[in-house]
Amino acid sequence: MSKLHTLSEAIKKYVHDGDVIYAAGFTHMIPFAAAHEIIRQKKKNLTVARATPDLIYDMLTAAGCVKKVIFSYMGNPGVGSLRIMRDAIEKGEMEWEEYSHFGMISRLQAGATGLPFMPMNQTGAPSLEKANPNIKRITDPFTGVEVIVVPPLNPDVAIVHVQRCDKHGNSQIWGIVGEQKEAAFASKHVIITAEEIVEEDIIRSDPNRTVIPSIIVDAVCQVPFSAHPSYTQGYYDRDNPFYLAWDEISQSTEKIQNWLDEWVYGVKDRDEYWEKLGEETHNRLKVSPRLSSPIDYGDY
Amino acid sequence: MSKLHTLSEAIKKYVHDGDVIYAAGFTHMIPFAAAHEIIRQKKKNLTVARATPDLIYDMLTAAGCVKKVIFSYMGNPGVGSLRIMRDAIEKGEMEWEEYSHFGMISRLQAGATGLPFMPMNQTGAPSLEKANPNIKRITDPFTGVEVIVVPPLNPDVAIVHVQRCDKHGNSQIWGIVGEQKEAAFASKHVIITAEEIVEEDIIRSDPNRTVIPSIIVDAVCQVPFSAHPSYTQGYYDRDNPFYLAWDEISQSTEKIQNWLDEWVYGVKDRDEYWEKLGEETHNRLKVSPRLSSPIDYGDY
Amino acid sequence: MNYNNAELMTVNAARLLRDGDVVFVGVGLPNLACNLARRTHAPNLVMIYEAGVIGARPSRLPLSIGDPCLVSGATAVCSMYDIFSFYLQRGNVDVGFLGGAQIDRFGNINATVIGDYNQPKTRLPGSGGSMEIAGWANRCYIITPHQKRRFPEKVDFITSAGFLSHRKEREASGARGKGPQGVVTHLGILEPDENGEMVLAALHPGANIDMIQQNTGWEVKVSVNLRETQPPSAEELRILREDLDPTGIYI
Amino acid sequence: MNYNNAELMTVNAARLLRDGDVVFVGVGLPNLACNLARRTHAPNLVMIYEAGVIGARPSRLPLSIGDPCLVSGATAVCSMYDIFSFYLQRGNVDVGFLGGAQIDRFGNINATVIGDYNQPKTRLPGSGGSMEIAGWANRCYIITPHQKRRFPEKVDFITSAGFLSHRKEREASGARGKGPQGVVTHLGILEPDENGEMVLAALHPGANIDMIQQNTGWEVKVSVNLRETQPPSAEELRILREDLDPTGIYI
Repeated sequence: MSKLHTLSEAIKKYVHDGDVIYAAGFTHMIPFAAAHEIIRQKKKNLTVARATPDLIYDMLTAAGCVKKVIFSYMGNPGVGSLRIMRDAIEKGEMEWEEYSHFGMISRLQAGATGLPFMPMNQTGAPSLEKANPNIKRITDPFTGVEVIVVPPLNPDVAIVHVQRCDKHGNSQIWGIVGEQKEAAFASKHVIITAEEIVEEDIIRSDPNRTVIPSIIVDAVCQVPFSAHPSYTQGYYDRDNPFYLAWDEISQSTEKIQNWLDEWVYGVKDRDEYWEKLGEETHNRLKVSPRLSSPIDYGDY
Repeated sequence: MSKLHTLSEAIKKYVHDGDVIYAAGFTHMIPFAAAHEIIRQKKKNLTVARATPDLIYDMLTAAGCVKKVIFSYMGNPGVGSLRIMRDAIEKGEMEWEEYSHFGMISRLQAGATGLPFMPMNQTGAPSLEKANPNIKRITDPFTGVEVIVVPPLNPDVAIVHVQRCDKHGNSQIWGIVGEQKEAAFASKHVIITAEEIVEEDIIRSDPNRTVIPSIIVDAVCQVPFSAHPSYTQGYYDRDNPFYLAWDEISQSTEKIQNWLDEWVYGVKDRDEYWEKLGEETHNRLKVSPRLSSPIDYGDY
Repeated sequence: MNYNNAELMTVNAARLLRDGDVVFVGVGLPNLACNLARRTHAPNLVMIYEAGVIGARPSRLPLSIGDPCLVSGATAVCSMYDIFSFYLQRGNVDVGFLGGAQIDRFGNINATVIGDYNQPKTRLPGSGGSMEIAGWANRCYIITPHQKRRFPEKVDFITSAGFLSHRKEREASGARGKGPQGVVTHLGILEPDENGEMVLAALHPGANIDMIQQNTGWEVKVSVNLRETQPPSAEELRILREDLDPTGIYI
Repeated sequence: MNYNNAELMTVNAARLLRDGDVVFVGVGLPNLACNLARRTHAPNLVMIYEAGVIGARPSRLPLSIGDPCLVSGATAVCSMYDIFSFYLQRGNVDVGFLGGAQIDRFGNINATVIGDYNQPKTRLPGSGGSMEIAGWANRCYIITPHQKRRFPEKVDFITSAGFLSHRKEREASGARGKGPQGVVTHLGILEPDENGEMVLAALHPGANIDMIQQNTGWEVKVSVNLRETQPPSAEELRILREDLDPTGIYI
């Protein structure tokens, strides 16, 4: 069964006001195109979960879509502060729930594996445990040692960008495979955006590469360059000047509004956005190929 | 640092009488060559852990190396009983400790991730929990629901057969990746047997394919056809007639002894064993190639 | 049309599958049943093997649960930990097939031991993944010949949970799946009633209630809606014999 | 030979690494320090990045922890869950580098919030992976400029554990790692004493105890074995300036 949708249809169908969403990808393949579509569709009161909110959630916050953030590191990676979210928290305008990276990913792991909690060893650091009632302790019945436990995170929707998938949603990812698998399995619905929709034969030529299986996928959208200004391993580089520029833009309400008007509201979809970025940017982000050494599955 | 050893050196150095060993590989890439070397070196009082003891542990038991087995399914896969181990248990000559597959692999997962236990949801089945004191219950502090917990399994030595690795031990596996990673990370020492030792560049051309990193590996041994009579995906097929023949051999003490004399004690190493199998068998187990579609990591 | 017991059971098991089901497949008859269903009424069946293979399209008859032919051409492969947790425990598996040495009145299965656990008369293979499949697949089916020694009133050891002593006991246990939905034998099909007791729900052509009773270790109740199954069709038998098991390994 | 504070700190951090160490690397100065060590006395250093990259050989200066140049040519990539559990929690990481807005007398780090947690005066990025690195790496090092506001006697919020209020308190907490083994600043190096208090262990050339005291928020104890560090060598500076950060992004 084909699950092909346009991104606009997929967001309309699976993202609702008040939902908990998880836009996956640790610094890599961050699904910006989907976030921009959520902004265009004016979704409200979202709880946005991500280990690293990154620019993607700063933008959603700027556009007024966000009620609450669940996170473990709130920064503009390699640049500095995530100004809009930080400001919203300091002004008391946004709710937040905070973990360490391993706490956050353990919540996803519990959610993805159907467990009521995941255990973690103690780190000695006391303050976050005191601040967040979702971080509890239980006693190991074998040794009597106390471990930390966190509850499952089961978002309403996971949005995952992948390099290639078939029309059923069987998705292959390489490069940093942060928490895409866990986010997808943990969520009630899964939207895939893909650089390429390939024939099923390509996927079946390398089953060990498949990270997300069709059976948990609801919508498959072909959206090349979906991850800009972040990157997609083997397809394009991170647009570092934009990460630096955002530090500047995000200091002024007016600049933020202008940017949203021009780059989100002002374009129909990702194709138009990518065209608008222009040839100089396209060329700057290009990468030369570096192919994997093939493997032999054997024709049994 | 090169970790190259002959298999004989590696077994001498890392497997000791009384050790807990885990010969990994779920029906796939079962490290038979290492087991035969353990038999030749007359190791004693081993505790042998594997989800499926398979013929490899039946042989170790027949040769008198085994004191105890930890397992979750004791059968000759696709054929029937594992006669030698079954007999030893029925006669009270061998200790055993039993789990379901998920219980077994959860013990490895806890061992591999450094946790004092792993939780599992309840299955409703009561009997094994009553029979094995290592299967306990604790209460989820978030919902009050009871979950099953098992303690970590941390073998003294994991033996893992892989398709290709470099001389440092960075190992790539494809096909069924049952519990090789978990067994390796859970164990104090790791012995790798490999179909091929390749240049580091081959490994580095596809880092997502690496399942076991050099930092946890102690010894790397080049042992082609190590998995016979089981198989190595892309390299050779399972020798099904041998699995059927074992059902016959393992019914008679005399036949078992003759088989050990001829195929284990009577050969120096795996090369000699493979030669002895002869051309007809070599040809029968050959597979034609079926290559993966390559991927592009990008030259950043 | 002539057919043997294995063919009869396989065809009836295949018919219990629905298009789009995600099935945890075993080797042998369950594998044949799934492949038959996929080639007839359920083309979108997704076959998962406990070795961690998803969407397998085996080009030959797999001889063990980890046959390499399951991997070449599959849509995905994952680790054992993942197949049992991300797939089965999480609730992503619709159907599981089970077997065992003994099945009792409430669909509980013994695949572990005959006699005392610590001093076994007969040591059987043990659970493998069947404890989890029985607990967590949405629906389970059992395929087994109908013989009295296989159907005791109460099993010696509950390797995999049916309804325990009553449907309510299973529900209280916290196991997420709905339990065994059918036991397909060469005489008919048993299905759970409102208490979780396995009752005679269907007879195969030529079988009767007496035959069932003589081969079952408890007083079998008969469903008020007792039905007769359709015999295997020529097409079903052709696919089984010519395409799926041409050398007659299982049938 | 002239050098700046960033170069001085990087060179001294590099010297703390041992050949064969498995290091959890951050971007910026820790990344430079590791690459410098690898090109000098520690050719077998294994660099791990929290994004799940093992054995990275970046061909350019990574600008973020998830830069694609870390992956191309690495020996392995794994998921975030795996890097924190199979690697860090399991005890496979020898060294972690940490930073933060505040470091206190017992090496505790605050990277979360200045002021009240629920009504923060300044909201900082938070833990990321540093809570686990500080807890579980065998040894940790902190690289930071030596400024009074960065060195309060007690941090507002313990994002990552140093020795808490005493070495014994850390040990009782069950955290597996040995805690912070050194704080490398532009003036010198602080190291924990037997109580876990960070004391002045080394001065860089040109620095003195007064300068340390004036830039630290508590009465700093001085080790009886106070040493002076060797200035960065010409070769160390050449590698840093010409090979590792030729455009001067971090140095």
